Amino acid sequence: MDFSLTEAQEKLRKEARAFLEKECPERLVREMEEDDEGFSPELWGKLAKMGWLGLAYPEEFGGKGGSFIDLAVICEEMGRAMLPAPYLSTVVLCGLTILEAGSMKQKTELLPKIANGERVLSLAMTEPESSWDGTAWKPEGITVRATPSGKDYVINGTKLFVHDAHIADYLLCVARTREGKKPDDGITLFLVDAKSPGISVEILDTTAGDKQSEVTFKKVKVSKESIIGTLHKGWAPLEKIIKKGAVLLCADMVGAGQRVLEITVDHAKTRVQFDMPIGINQYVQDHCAFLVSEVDSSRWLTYQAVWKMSEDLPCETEIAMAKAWTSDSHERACWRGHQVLAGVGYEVDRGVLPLFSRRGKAKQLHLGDSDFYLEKLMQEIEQWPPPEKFRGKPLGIFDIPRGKQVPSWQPWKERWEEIEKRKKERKKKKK
Amino acid sequence: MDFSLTEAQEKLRKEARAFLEKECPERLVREMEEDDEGFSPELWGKLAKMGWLGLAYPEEFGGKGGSFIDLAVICEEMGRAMLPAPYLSTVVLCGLTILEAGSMKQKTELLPKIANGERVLSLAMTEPESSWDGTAWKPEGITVRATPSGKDYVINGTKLFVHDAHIADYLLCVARTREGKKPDDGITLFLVDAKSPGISVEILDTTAGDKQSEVTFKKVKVSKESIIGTLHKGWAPLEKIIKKGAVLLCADMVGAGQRVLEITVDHAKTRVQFDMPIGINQYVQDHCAFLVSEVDSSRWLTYQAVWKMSEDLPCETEIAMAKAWTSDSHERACWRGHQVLAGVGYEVDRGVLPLFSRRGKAKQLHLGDSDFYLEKLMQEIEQWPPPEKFRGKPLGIFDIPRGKQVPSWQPWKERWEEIEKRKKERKKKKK
Amino acid sequence: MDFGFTEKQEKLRKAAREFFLNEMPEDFDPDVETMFSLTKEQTAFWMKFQKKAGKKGYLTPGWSKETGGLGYGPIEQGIVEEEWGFTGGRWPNASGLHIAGPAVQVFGTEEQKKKFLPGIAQGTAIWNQAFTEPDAGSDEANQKTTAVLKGNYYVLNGQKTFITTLIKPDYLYTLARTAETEPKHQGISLFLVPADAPGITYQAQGTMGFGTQLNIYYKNVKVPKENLLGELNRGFYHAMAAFEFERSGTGNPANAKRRLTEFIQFCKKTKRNGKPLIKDTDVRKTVAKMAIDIEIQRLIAWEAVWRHSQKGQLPPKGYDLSGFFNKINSTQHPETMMHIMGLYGQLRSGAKWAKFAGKIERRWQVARSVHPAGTLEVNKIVVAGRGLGLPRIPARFNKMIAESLQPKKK
Amino acid sequence: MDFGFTEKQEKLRKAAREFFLNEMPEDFDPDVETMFSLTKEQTAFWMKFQKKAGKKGYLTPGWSKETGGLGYGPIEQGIVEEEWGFTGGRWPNASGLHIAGPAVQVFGTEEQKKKFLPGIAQGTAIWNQAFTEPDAGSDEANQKTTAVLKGNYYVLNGQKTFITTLIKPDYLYTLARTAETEPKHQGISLFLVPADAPGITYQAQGTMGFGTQLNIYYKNVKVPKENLLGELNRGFYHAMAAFEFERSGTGNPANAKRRLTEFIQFCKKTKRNGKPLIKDTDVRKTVAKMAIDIEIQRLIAWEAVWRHSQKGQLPPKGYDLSGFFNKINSTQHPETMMHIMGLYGQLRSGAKWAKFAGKIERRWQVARSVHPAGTLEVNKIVVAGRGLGLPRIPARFNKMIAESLQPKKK
Repeated sequence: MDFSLTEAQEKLRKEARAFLEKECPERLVREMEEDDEGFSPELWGKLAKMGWLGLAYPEEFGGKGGSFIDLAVICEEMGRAMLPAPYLSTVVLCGLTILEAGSMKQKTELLPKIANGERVLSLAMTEPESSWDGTAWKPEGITVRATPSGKDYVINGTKLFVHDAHIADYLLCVARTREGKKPDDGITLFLVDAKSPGISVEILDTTAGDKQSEVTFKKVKVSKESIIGTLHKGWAPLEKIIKKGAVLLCADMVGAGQRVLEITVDHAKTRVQFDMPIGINQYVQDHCAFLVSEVDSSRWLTYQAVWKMSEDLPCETEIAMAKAWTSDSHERACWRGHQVLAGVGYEVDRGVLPLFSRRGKAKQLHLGDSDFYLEKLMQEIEQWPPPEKFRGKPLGIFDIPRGKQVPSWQPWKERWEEIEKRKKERKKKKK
Repeated sequence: MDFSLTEAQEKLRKEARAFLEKECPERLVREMEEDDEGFSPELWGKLAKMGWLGLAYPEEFGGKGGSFIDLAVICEEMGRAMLPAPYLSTVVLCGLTILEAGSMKQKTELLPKIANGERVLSLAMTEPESSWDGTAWKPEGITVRATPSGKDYVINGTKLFVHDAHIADYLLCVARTREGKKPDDGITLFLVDAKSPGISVEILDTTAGDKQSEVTFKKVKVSKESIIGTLHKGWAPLEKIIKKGAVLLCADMVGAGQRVLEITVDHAKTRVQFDMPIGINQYVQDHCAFLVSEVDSSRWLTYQAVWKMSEDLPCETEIAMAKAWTSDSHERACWRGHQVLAGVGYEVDRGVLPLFSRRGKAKQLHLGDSDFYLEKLMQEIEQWPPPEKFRGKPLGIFDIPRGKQVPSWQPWKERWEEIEKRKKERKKKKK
Repeated sequence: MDFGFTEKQEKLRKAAREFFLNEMPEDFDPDVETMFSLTKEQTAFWMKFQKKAGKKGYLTPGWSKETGGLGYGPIEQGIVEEEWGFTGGRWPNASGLHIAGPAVQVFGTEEQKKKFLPGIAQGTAIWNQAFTEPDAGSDEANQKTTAVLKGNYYVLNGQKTFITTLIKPDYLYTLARTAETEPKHQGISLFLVPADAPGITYQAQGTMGFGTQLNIYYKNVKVPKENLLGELNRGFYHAMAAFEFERSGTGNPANAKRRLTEFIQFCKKTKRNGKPLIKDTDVRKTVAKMAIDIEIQRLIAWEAVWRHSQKGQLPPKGYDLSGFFNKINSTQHPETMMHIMGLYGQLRSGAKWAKFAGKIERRWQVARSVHPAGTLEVNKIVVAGRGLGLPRIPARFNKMIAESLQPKKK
Repeated sequence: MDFGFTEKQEKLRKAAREFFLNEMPEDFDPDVETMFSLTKEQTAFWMKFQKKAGKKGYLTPGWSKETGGLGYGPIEQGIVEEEWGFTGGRWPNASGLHIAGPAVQVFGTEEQKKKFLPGIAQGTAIWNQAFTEPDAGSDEANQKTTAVLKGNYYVLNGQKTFITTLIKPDYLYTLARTAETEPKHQGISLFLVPADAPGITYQAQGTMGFGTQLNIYYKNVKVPKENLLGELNRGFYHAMAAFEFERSGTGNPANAKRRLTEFIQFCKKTKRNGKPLIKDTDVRKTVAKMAIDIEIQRLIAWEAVWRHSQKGQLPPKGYDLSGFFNKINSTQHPETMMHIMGLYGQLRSGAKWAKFAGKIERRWQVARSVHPAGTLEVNKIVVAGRGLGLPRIPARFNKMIAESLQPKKK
């Protein structure tokens, strides 16, 4: 049992925080939300220089060989700073999938370019029909077809809620190449040049202003070489990385939640009304105490999943718990913040809380919402075995009908006798 | 619009309260909970003398010809006093069904005896299979068979959660006499002498200690004359009375909730901790404010349903809202009380709150819980028509894409222009 | 007991509804339209519309005929407000109709009534309430804006903030300090300030859900002496009394009901996994629960209206839960609806692929802060204190307590 | 970061589990058995069992070997408590193990340690905490019980209430006033009182869910001088410090997990409308949510244990949320489970037709008041104050404020 980070991890966290406080102030976040592209190539370059883009890739692919915990530490700080960058899309969802399933050639070609900031990638997965609920993140939701045509494949269909597609160099398109017996059979991952003819990208106007797009594939030709992993067998590696992404998104929300907590408590201490800091009010304390409980609970659920992943231990349950809880918990945390900050937290030109709230909504839904993970979790826990039976000799002293269990000790017995007496008296009276 | 009672109704309420405060003190309630029978024939006789047992029956049947509102007023006071008596079973669920569907002979014979306290009746409706959920109160839940046998019928099967069966002279048994096309076709109401051979009654140990029983019918013979209403067509009158019962149960919970509120506020004002009445704490005020909101909301939903019923207006929606809400709201109200009373409210030998909590649980479930009525409600409101369309000439000035909506007034325009300027500058910079 | 309306009242309801339905343009959708920072054309429409309603008497049906109303009682006023609420529209002069107007009625001089009430009743004038200051939020008595009498004028200096308006105001209904007193409440006065008086500047700030609010700066603003409303230094008490009028809103639940009714239609028409949304057990329960919440809000609002109509003949109740339920419902319902919509929930109105016209997203943002007339906490304090008689720490201890906290900070 | 245990720790866990499984009678069901007001046979079983566990060192694995423990650290202690919690059993001497014992360890004299600790570690003695009084609930410093020194004895007079015990106690760990001081905390002392001392009388009162609690009356009870624990007049502070040990319970979430695991089995086996309960969407969501709640409680408890094991090497955190989550979960889960059971929910254990052995009903009743070690509100105040540094009204103002409220009552 050890709930702390190592010294090296703590150092990484400190560096990250210092860097982000300088390079990613609130002003930038606000500007990027209101911006048409919402992306600062300059900042992206700096992230590359910091080594963050290749943090978790092996050194042979231009990475730093960091651990999954390192990645989580960075993501938590990014969440705290609300870094507006296609980090999750490029580095995690696409990059790690390539690392997981790509050929040596693909890895050697692409990963270093991701690591040095030359390429932005985007995962084109979710579709209109499935966007209503958890199906978006299940193989059942994949209906965009890629049909063989000579040496190539032709992709047709529409992907929705594709994060960062508008600035992507490549789209990692999850397509159906055959109808298998099971939904996850027949899914193939194509790495598509985003400038290929037939692709159109239209940014959707979302709560968070975080640039999710509709991506339409109209007879888009892709070569067989662009397949990441095995034909028809793309689901397994993709699912693995989506889980990683989900847990890192939790880390992001933990960082964001911690910052919301700090802002809220600071306001409670410094805002004076009725001559006193408002934090003296139990109403305000109530909000703050619940806020702490939201952030702490999310943190430990997330860290546990992160640790298990980094140790390669089975952790379906822990992942599902982390994302199912943190998604909604973070929204509740922001809501508590709003209750304390009131008008001040509602104002968008200077206020920072609206940014957290709105981005929290996007994170809540991205890579699966609470309903999706609660169902996943249930599939795990319905297999829990019953508690082991006690093996001691049966004594026959426990299962005695109430009223016949004469208590042993005097004060108990007195009370019991009195009740029995009253009962008898009433019975007598009735007769 | 008139939210008040008439003078006569207020008088009735005052009389009821005075009577119950005298005749039904907390001590009695506690004793009856712990008692094997939980019934005071003496008190029942007094209720008859007060005219309550025949309150809503026409004078020709020994009643007082009171209105449904009168009945609700009495029930509210009974709830406040937690009157341990088979009132709902005898007077409402059975008595009103007889009044609704019985023959003149049945009415003339039975209703005066109910009104003068000579007969206790009990509705034997719910069954083991259906007791899991709302089916208990639906025709689908009725499977106990009554098969014709010469001039008689023979009833076989088990009824569960039958209130007051152990002291009943008659059981109103809801039985299936044929499998109709619809579940409600083929249900017949039999008035069965509770002492008939083949009937066995076993009291179940429940949360409220309120004497609900398992009633087993083993080849119980009943004559055709004992049918209330029409053969196979018993569901319609029964359903009508169950609705009345549900609304009166709501009135009961409103009375109980009001008393819980008073107990709680009184405790908040008089209990001193840290030298001050605990009600000075916002935590306590929070509980009290929510408690008021629970009681008031239940009250008006209930009164509205009561009024509509008494006016014979269509009110499926209002009934469903009242019971769906009040059932759970009353439980929440009690819970708030427990939070304020803490240890004091947990103690059963003198405390009164446990009595309210436990009986609240029984009322929550009796005659349909919130799930059951939410579904009923939904069946009503999914038929709500859409709001009428506006008919004014279309102006084409509303549906303008954001960013192109130039605000008219200077301060708004300035802000808007500034944002646009920033966007442009960033664009330029990128190029 | 009577939860219905008289025939005459039903006739009024029908007439008002017909008027609103006929006059509102068919391409207007209350939940989609920006409603703040209006364009020139939108401003013109709303002003014209408000004037039309004024002519019919639907702005102030409860005011006497002399003051431009229809001479009805609170019930009838509630009926018209309910019908208006159901359209989802907002009167540009809401502050004037519900706050400033009633205050002038009660505390105004004959001259003030003559001067200010007709414009409100006829819908030609726009009023804004300008109370809140950076340091006077829930602690409204902490007014830093000062008003100093110089000759025939009061000279105002200070800043107001979080002022909501749909249209450039004509008048500001404002609080300012006219004496340094302890307790602070006793040195505040109410002023009716022409909004274009020299020295007033306005600055817009954005709020969640694409709204805007105003900062208002008073710099040596000269307000004629006769624009003091009510007694000098009694302004805080006047204002609190006038708030009573704001609270009994039958419009809010009607507005919520419109939205739920539309949402039900949406759930009937929209399929998810091949099944209409409305067939989903979760959706059914959720929608039914919201319907109850709204019905409660409606009943509580009507109870307040009815009490108001019985004034003096009823024991005082001390609390009104309409604000309480309004805040709870308007915070939770958008959340609940948004959850049903999955990824689509985050699409804003106007966005491609937006479902249900993005209405819920907008409400969700607005719901991040539902604080008009104070937070939910303020409502609870009123219920607990005024309603239930629970004790409260007297304000005079606050400074003492605050000072005692200081050394710890060292 | 490491959320796992060492091999040695896992071995200890397994040994403890095996011991508990082997020794608990197969016909014992922790949620069904009365657990209070035990019969003679039940009392005998529990005492015997506790002694057996004591012999193995499982009562106090974290105590040094000299004091009868196994000399382990807090983590190992947490492991054994977790395994014990998972059985659902309760140590008759819970107060001694978690409160009185640690307090004697820290504040006791050598003589006291020698005299009192072995009985606790060996499971032969039963202790009860007797702090709460009719007027000292959340305000624990408001002790009215007095202890006056007369020669070699303190003479105690007063009443204690809401004392929970499974078995007749041998010792009472009690607070009493030894000086009239302002603030009140500074005149209170801790005593270790033989439970059969002349002048002590016990009275049982019933609590919800068929429990009982005790009223204890001290009438001129002579307690030897050497039974004062710690410094005179510092008892309140000692007691608060000792509470820290009570809070980091890994047993509670384990206990909750046992119940949920059983409930899942029940939902798999039980059909409703022909379909297993577990296939119901509502049930699935509900159960999954409860599993998360319990996991959170587990992690929070372990964080506290881990912090404890790192004592001095970590910055103080100021709060521990285990009590917070424990109270929320143990209140809400029975409610939620009961809802699933329809009409059957109200059947008590032992009742004919009772489903799931009526376990939920019992928990539901107990949950009406989950106040050991203070209400949820007290937890929140601690988190807000000690944890987040939010200000609090200093206690010395309370009397002043209380007096100022008086005139209004006239």
